[in-house]
Amino acid sequence: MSGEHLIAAALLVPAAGAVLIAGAGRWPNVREAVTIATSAVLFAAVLALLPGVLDGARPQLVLLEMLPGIAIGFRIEPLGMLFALVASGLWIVNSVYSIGYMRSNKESRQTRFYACFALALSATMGVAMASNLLTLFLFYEMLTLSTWPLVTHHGDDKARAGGRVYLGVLLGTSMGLLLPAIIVTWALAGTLEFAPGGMLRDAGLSGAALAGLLALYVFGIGKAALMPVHCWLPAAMVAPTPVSALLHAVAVVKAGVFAVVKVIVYVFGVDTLAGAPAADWLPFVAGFTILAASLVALRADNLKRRLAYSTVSQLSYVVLATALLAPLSVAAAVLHIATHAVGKITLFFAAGAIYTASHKTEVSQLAGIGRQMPWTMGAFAVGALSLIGIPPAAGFLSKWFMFQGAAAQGSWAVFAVLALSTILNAAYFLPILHAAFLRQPPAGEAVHGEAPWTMVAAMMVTAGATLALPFVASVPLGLARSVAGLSP
Amino acid sequence: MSAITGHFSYWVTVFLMVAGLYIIISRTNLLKKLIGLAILQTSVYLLYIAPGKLIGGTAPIIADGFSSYSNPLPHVLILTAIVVGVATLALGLALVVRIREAYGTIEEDEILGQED
Amino acid sequence: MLEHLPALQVVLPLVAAPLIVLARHRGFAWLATTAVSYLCLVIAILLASRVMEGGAVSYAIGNWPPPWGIEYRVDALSSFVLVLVALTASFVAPYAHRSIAAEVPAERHYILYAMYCLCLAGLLGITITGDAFNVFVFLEISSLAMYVLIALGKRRKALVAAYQYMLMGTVGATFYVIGVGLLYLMTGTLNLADMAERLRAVEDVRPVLAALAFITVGIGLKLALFPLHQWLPNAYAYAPSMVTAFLAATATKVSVYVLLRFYFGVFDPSALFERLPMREVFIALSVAAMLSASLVAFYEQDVKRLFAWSSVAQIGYITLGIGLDNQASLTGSITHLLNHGVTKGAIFVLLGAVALRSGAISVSVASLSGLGRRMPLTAFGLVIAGLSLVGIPGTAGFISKWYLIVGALERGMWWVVAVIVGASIIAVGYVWRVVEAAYLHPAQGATPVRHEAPAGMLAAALGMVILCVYFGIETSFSVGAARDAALLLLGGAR
Amino acid sequence: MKDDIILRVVAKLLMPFMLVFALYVQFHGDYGPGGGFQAGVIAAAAIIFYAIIFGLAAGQVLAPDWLVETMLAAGVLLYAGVGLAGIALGGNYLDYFVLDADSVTGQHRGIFWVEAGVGCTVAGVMLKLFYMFAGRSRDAEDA
Repeated sequence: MSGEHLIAAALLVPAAGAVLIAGAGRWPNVREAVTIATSAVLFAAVLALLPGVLDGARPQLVLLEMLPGIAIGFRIEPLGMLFALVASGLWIVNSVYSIGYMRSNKESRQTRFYACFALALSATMGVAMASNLLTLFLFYEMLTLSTWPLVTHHGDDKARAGGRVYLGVLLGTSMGLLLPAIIVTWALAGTLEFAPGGMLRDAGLSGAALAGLLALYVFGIGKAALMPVHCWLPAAMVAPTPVSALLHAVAVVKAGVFAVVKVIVYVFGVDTLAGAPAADWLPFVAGFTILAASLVALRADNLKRRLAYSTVSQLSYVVLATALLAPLSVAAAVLHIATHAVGKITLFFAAGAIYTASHKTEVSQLAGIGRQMPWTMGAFAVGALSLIGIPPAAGFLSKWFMFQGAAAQGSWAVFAVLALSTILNAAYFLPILHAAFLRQPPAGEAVHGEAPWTMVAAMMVTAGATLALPFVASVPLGLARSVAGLSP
Repeated sequence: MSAITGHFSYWVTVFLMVAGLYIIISRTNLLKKLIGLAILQTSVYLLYIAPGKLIGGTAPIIADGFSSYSNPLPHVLILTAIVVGVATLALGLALVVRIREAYGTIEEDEILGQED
Repeated sequence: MLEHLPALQVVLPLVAAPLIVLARHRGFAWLATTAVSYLCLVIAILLASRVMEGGAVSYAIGNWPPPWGIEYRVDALSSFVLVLVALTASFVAPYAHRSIAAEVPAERHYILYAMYCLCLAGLLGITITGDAFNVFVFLEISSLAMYVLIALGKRRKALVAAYQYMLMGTVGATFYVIGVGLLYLMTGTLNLADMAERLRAVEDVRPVLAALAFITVGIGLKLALFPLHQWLPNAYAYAPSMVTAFLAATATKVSVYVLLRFYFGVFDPSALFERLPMREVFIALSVAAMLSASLVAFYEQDVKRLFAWSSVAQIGYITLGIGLDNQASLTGSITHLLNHGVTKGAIFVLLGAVALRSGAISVSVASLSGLGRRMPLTAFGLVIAGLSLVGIPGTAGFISKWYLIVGALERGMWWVVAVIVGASIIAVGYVWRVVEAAYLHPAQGATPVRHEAPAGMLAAALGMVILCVYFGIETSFSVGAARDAALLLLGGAR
Repeated sequence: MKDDIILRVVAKLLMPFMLVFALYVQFHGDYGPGGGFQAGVIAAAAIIFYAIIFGLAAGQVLAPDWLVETMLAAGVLLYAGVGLAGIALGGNYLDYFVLDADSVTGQHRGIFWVEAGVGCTVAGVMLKLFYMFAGRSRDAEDA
């Protein structure tokens, strides 16, 4: 199959899957088989694109013109390849996990859940492969809307409130800031096609104008969860855990930082921004978000909330590293998209498993739980270590490059933020591990054992991936380096 | 000619127009509002017809001995406008009758005060 | 036969109305209405394609050449509006059968269909004619028919709504005809194109200014320009569902067309917007409409009224484009005529289905609870059309908003951009109240039973929903024709 | 008013003259003042006059509701039909010139039929309006 067909397949397979799932709602086994088959086919399609992209091919697909001069078009470049690979790969694992989670918690409306999930993945693929800003925007909004039913899955007052914040912040920022930014770009550059070196390279904007436009973009892409537009992410934690795991640790939030990286690299161009002092403010915002979110995470007792704020802070690593505008740090940012994904999904899987087995949601309830759920907490430990940045877990890899990039740029303030946040990461993760493994469970604790096997298996796969990633780093590293313009 | 006598028909037109509008706005009785509407429409008839008339002009039928004719077009237009006006008035009256049947009153404030 | 298409466009529905009255048969009335609606669509499309290929089409009624006789003239702008009206009609007519059967007593059906045909003829006539007085006649034909249609609503409030609409509409039409009268006195012609030429030579501008004022206020009343919109919410809310759908999609749009015709085709637009404060006036009124009406919609409990208020706001978008007065913004405005027409039509058609199944006299936001279970397709259609109202990319509403923002940026008016997106965000708010009610609130009473709308209604409704998406993705017709029309208006040519 | 002998006699005497006068106005319309509008109103006035004197029911025997509605619709159809005839005979819509070989005769013919349609419709509308308002009894109104 040619690249064109594969791209079409990557977009259509999950969408078609959603339709089939909706049709198979009466037979749960068929429905879930369809989900897993869809995810497998999607991953295969994305994987088939990889060798070509690694060799420097840039397959593309142009559909009809949505506005005169702006087509709905797709083009795969390394950054999108990496993102698509991570999202589609983890979807398989997540589907297996979902089956265990949704069945043991006897969730209602499971058909809607699986269908929307598939739809969200289709939108994610669209974001990853978009060849211009309008296509990116189209699928970005589709992603927001298709995940809303998942966030409000429980349908109670809490879910409604969370859903309102989720939708309000994401649609508000994207329509209020991102859309004007795109239109301004269109007016200035006369094109919306992503171009290496940046489409605004020759627009001749002053530093202040560039800075303003960059602010519109960075805050307009609410999914990147830069403070103060981060509040949708904790609100989204009312969703069932598989949603938090795949969408709010991988697909949705990564679509956000992915878009930020895309905008900085392909819309502005690293050199344009470095030439004018336009992006100087961004590291401060990102650095502040990293530290502030870590501090909030430190105080959060709800496990998912703690993980959510950890995600907020980790996302800002990506933004911070990109904002340094050094090739090495951009590569690190790209790499972090992948490494954080596998680590964080493991953590969410573990949180969901704990909830399913013991119905515990607070950190303070976890004393001694590692004795009952050794596998789960083992996986949790792997994920936590990865996020702190302790080798051999994957997080170490991207953090290492980030430190290197900061040092190479001479940005010692950034260096300090990275160092400080690593300590904070340790401070909010290690007490959990300590409580789980070393403290005594409270007297009279019911025996509940491990979560269902599908969940444990899924966790093992992602934990394994977290540990294995540094050893097979050539693929993500190669993609990341070619985004940053370094030789692979 | 002075501004008043020379534009006599316009003054009447303006008076009718303003009077009609005033009635529509100030009255709460639905029937009186319709009367205002009719007066407003009448002002239009005058606005069109009056300038079409040439003093000394005849009907526009070509005949020996006549050289100045009145413009027939405004008459045709206003005939249409009158028909439209009658239709509007009839419809308005029909509505008022049915409103009276449904609400028992044709005072606007009383009608709006009633719950559904 | 093809050269007579402009006449047939209007005559067909005009002939259908008396035929329906003569036959006095429900089934025949519906069949004739539907057939005529489809035929009108075919004619409109044929005309549009002829205009796209060979430029404007002119037709002399009674073979009296313009400017003496009445000229029917189809150009890029009017063919666009013709397609909009005929398209809406051809979706609403087949849908009407079940909806009307449930909402209007059987012995009045033939009157309703006859009035509907008259209204259609009037709207098409306004659009196609090139004669200022003829516009008035058709305006009144369509309006009178519309008042009757609204008065056929189930609730007694429909009578009051029709009365209020009639009062305001007639004042509007009278003002319009006064304005035309003044122009006629100054130019001695009623043919719009001829009038435009002769106006250039008029020395005394005061009567022309008065004419401008009368026409602006008169048409402003008809199109529900911001402070003149009081009739609209009640009229939309209490009319029969099918009438609301048709009214919302077409009547105000056609009035906007008349305004565009006069502003850009008769008066001198450069004088209008440069020397007179019309730009400021239009932008201020539009902005007020967009913000205030959206907020009212946000707090409204009755769903039909909610979307009626949303219409007032959306008309604000359209007039905003006129006020910004550049090619992008006019393209946005004209595209929005079609896009908003299709979107609102879809919404009210779907609400008609909801009303049919709930059997209730009015549909409140609260009564929508559980709709996602009871009528999944209808509810999903509402979501999509709602998204188009908001202007989410991939739907029709996005396209017009895009052009409006581009237009505002070209004028350097950043605050207008902020208002456009701000109003869209409020729109998210009111649309989402409906969506939340449909999907997240548990149904009242017993467990909901799936009871979808009848297939015929559903097909028409979903057809319009599909159009909402189609015009958001494939824009070669909507934007292409709108851009031609905007060029035509700005080029000074007709 | 049914009981007033003078009214009854005068009404019966006047009726035929009013109707004939209506016809005169109708057919004389293309040469002098007159035409369908006026003729329709006069004809309708005759019936309304009769209905006022002898009661609504008697008037509706003379011109029943269905007839009134038919007149209303048929007049419009006639008008539109003349227009379509213009197309059928190779001219434009409402083109009278082609209605006869001689264009002046054609004009006559066109005007004649159009005025007939107008008269028919106007009479129908007038009667319809009268029936609409007169048909409502006071009791129903006050209920």
